[in-house]
Amino acid sequence: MSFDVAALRRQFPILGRPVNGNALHYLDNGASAQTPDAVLDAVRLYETTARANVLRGVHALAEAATEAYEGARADVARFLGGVPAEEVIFTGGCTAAINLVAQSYGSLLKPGDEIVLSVLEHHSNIVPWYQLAQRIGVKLRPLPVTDEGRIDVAALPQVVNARTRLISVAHVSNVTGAVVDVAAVVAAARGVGAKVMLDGAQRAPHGPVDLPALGVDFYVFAGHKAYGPNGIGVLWARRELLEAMPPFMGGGSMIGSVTFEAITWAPPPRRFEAGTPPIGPAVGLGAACRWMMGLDWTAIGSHEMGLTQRLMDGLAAVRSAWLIGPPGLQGRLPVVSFVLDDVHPHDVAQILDSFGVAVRAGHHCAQPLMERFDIAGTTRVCIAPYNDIGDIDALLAGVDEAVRRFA
Amino acid sequence: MSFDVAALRRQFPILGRPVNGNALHYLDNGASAQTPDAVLDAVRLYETTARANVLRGVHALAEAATEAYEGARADVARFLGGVPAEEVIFTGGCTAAINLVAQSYGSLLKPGDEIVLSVLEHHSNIVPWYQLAQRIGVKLRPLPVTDEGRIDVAALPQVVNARTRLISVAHVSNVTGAVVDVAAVVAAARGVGAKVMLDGAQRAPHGPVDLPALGVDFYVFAGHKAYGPNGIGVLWARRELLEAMPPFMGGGSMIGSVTFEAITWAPPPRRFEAGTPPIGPAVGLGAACRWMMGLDWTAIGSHEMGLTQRLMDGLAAVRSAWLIGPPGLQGRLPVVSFVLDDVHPHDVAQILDSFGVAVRAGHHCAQPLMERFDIAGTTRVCIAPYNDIGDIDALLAGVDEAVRRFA
Amino acid sequence: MSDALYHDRIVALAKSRAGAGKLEAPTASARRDNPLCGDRVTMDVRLDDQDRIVELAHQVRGCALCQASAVALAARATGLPKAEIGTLRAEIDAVLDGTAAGEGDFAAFAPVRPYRSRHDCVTLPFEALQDALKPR
Amino acid sequence: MSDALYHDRIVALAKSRAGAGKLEAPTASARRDNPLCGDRVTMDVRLDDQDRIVELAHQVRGCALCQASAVALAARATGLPKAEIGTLRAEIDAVLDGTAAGEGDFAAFAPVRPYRSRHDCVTLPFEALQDALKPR
Ligand SMILES: Cc1ncc(COP(=O)(O)O)c(C=O)c1O
Ligand SMILES: Cc1ncc(COP(=O)(O)O)c(C=O)c1O
Repeated sequence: MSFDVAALRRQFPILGRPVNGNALHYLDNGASAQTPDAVLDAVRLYETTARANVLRGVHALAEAATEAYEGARADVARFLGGVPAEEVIFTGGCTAAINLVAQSYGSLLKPGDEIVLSVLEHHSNIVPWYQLAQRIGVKLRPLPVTDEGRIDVAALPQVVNARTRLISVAHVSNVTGAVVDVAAVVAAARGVGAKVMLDGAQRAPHGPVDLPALGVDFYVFAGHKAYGPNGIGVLWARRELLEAMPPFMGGGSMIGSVTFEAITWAPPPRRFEAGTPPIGPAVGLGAACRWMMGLDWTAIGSHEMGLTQRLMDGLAAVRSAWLIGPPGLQGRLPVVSFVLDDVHPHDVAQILDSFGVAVRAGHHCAQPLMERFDIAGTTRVCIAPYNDIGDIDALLAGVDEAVRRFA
Repeated sequence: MSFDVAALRRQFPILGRPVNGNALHYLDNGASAQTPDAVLDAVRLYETTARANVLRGVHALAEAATEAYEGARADVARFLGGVPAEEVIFTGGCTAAINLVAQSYGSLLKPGDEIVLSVLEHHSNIVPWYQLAQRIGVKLRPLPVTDEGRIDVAALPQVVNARTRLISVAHVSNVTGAVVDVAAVVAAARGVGAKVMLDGAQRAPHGPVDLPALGVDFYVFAGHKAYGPNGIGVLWARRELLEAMPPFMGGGSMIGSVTFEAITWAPPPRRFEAGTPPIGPAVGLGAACRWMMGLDWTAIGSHEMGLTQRLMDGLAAVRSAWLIGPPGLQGRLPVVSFVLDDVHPHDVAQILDSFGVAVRAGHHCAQPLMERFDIAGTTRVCIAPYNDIGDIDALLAGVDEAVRRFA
Repeated sequence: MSDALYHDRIVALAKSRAGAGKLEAPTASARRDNPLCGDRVTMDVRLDDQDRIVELAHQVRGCALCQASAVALAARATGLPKAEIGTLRAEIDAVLDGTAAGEGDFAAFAPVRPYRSRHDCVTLPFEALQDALKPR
Repeated sequence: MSDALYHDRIVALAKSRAGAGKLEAPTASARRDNPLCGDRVTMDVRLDDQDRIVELAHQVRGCALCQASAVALAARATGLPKAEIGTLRAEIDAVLDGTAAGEGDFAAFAPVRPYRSRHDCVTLPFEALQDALKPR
């Protein structure tokens, strides 16, 4: 393997620190990825040399802060395939970005309009639409999930119709790792004049996204899952859409003028960035995007898929283990969920913790998907570029111990 | 002066760095304060030893992250006078906190209900209410401002009536530095059964706030103005209010259960913290609150007011300068706005920048107040504990130069 | 170490499933969910006319700690006056706080103390039972 | 250094207020605000029947750069065909970018180049004039 995982690991200070006396095997990357020195240093540099409020400060620090913030926007725009920077909006997180769309774009919808969501969506891509449905009477239409844990695009014709305004689905499932067939979704939407939003929370951590090629209308992702800081997320949307959308939150910097009688709105992206934005976190996310753009994702892809295969082979040898998700490596990313007969996921995760292995257990904020498979939860392994064979083997050893203990 | 400002300054790495070859005289603290080593180190420690997603992770890092995050909530609760930690909600910023109240508490209001705001409010405490007024037909009632730049509490009886549901005003004006007469506002509200919200953005940077003594219902402030990171703000509200309020944003961690048919909400504070919260920024804000609680605010108060007096004396000697705000030191904090005849605030600020002096110039997101005084903007000086006589004297020298150049 | 947490008595309690099931004609019943992890406990109780718990059955969709806790609670609660359930709750809280050793099988939960995210797993059956016994 | 920015010619232009005021009977007029700083420029123009700018007046509530820019623009624009205002705009943008020296008083704005937050101060009068000349 040409990819030097040991060198990459050295960029992540946390990976070198023992946890409770064990080496850390961090496989909970889908919940939050770890962050490299490049990001930590960029934020510290900002905080100690350029910290100020952005926009309209005429002093040197304010100019530097504005440059750092707008530079981060340009970095994100490049990471997303070279979209115009003005189409990139910084939010407090992926959830905040989806809420922005649900409230702002949603306010343009009418009772009886329909929104299609899949059954494998994260709660963050369900609850804001449910709130919109409660508020203005749009209808939510669930798109089913196959036995392999994929969004069933074959069912699109039954679910999408002339009343469909938006199809909002996960680019990659945070439970099964399945990559959605974007082309099929876009084709179905275009057929009825609907828009498409992709929740890229689990896709962005695996390298640059070519939005122009995908042909969608909205894209969102979270900083902290993409090696950046907490408190920052991204909404990308086509300019025409943003220009037609009313603001979400109100405050400083998003206005044209303010009197007690009338207020006018600034153009995008400022219209959607009320108040002081998360400048430091945005600077960190910009650094994370630059860091990701500097990696060889072909090599990392094979590295990640090699580890995924090793994991799936290992689990196949455990009699009581079964996968929730695609059985192979096609059309997926390295997010793997499994269930052990007779051992609850929390107990699996707790025993893994005693081996220094960090995974997530539970419903993963995807209760409708848990119902679809009639399970309470899964144990989930999410592989990042810095994971190595040692991480997978430690996990498999822990699974053996869990089975042994509860057998 | 018993207070050792030089020692304090050494805790702020940015203050020791020259800007464009000048020593930095940072007096733009009202826009964003600088951040001490204690905060930078706390965030770095979190990122390199405890970074994970919070809530329900069973592995060691997730436990550590949850402890750090909930510990920060407890720190903020102590900073706010020992309120219950469950009444403290972390948001993306002060603006986001006000929007939360306007959308959530606001959704409980009826057409014809009235909200009282003062004419000196920051746009962040006007626009969300304007949006609410547009949406559901509540009425906004402006509370006038005196010639000294204070909220005119004597006018409360003319503005507050049986239809008033909320009085929302700045604890301290971000333009004039005037501290509002909270007792008068609370008394007027109680007389008609209205709630009181204080926008503490400009108050929190000047030390712990005794909320139980103030007797208000909602309090908000921003992390970055209180020596913490960007991307974090605080809403405090009484438990009964929070329990009666519907969620604002929807997403992970704020739900009871989710199906496509029905969703139930978690209790506060989680109900209002959808998605992954700004964990790192919250940890930084917790550290900032602990740092502030460790300072001697009596000594700092005299230090800040000594500098304010020196500034006002210096400006009094400039023939073309006049103040927008209280002329003395009573009932104010060290936020000082001034105008020079014949020199536009931006030109003042630009010339000050060439002396290494950072101030803010413009309308300060307070356009109704600018109209009240019929000015386009002011030059604003905001003093923090780490400012010293050198900062004030550099500012005054710059003002002299501005006057000379444009005279 | 999970060896300490999942010691033999806890595993044995969880596996025993003692008291698991449904009652034919419960006097009261309550279901409690933990929305954070999706765990769910249903408690059925039958009271006699002196408000004494004469029978109790639990259905647990949860982890070993939750299973074990339901079993231990059922054993201790059966035969007690309804009013004394608060005392059992206080006892398990004290065990988790480290301020009491706990009687009988409640002592088995002492190793959970440092695992704060797992405390709710242990208390969920108690909450369900307390809900079931609430006056309505 | 602000010495470089506020050099004598800029200050002189700003103070001259040449062309400041209102027109009695403008052919067109437009106001432009900069919402970020509250600056405001109103431009009145009178065109002859060949769409040539015969008279121009500006009211500026803004900084010295904005004042100076309005004065310089008014001097250059008066007498020009309406269609050539775009060329003036391109010229000032090039001065601010550092890609051209600028003719006459436009050259005075070259020192603004490194102060990116001030570019809008210079271009606001141009935007107001372009607005005023837009077909409607
Ligand atoms: C009085 C006041 N309220 C609210 C805000 C908004 O704070 P933020 O921009 O951090 O959300 C500010 C700061 O700009 C302020 O000074
Ligand atoms: C697919 C998916 N969408 C949305 C989210 C929400 O992201 P955040 O919690 O960072 O707002 C997550 C992560 O939890 C996710 O995995």
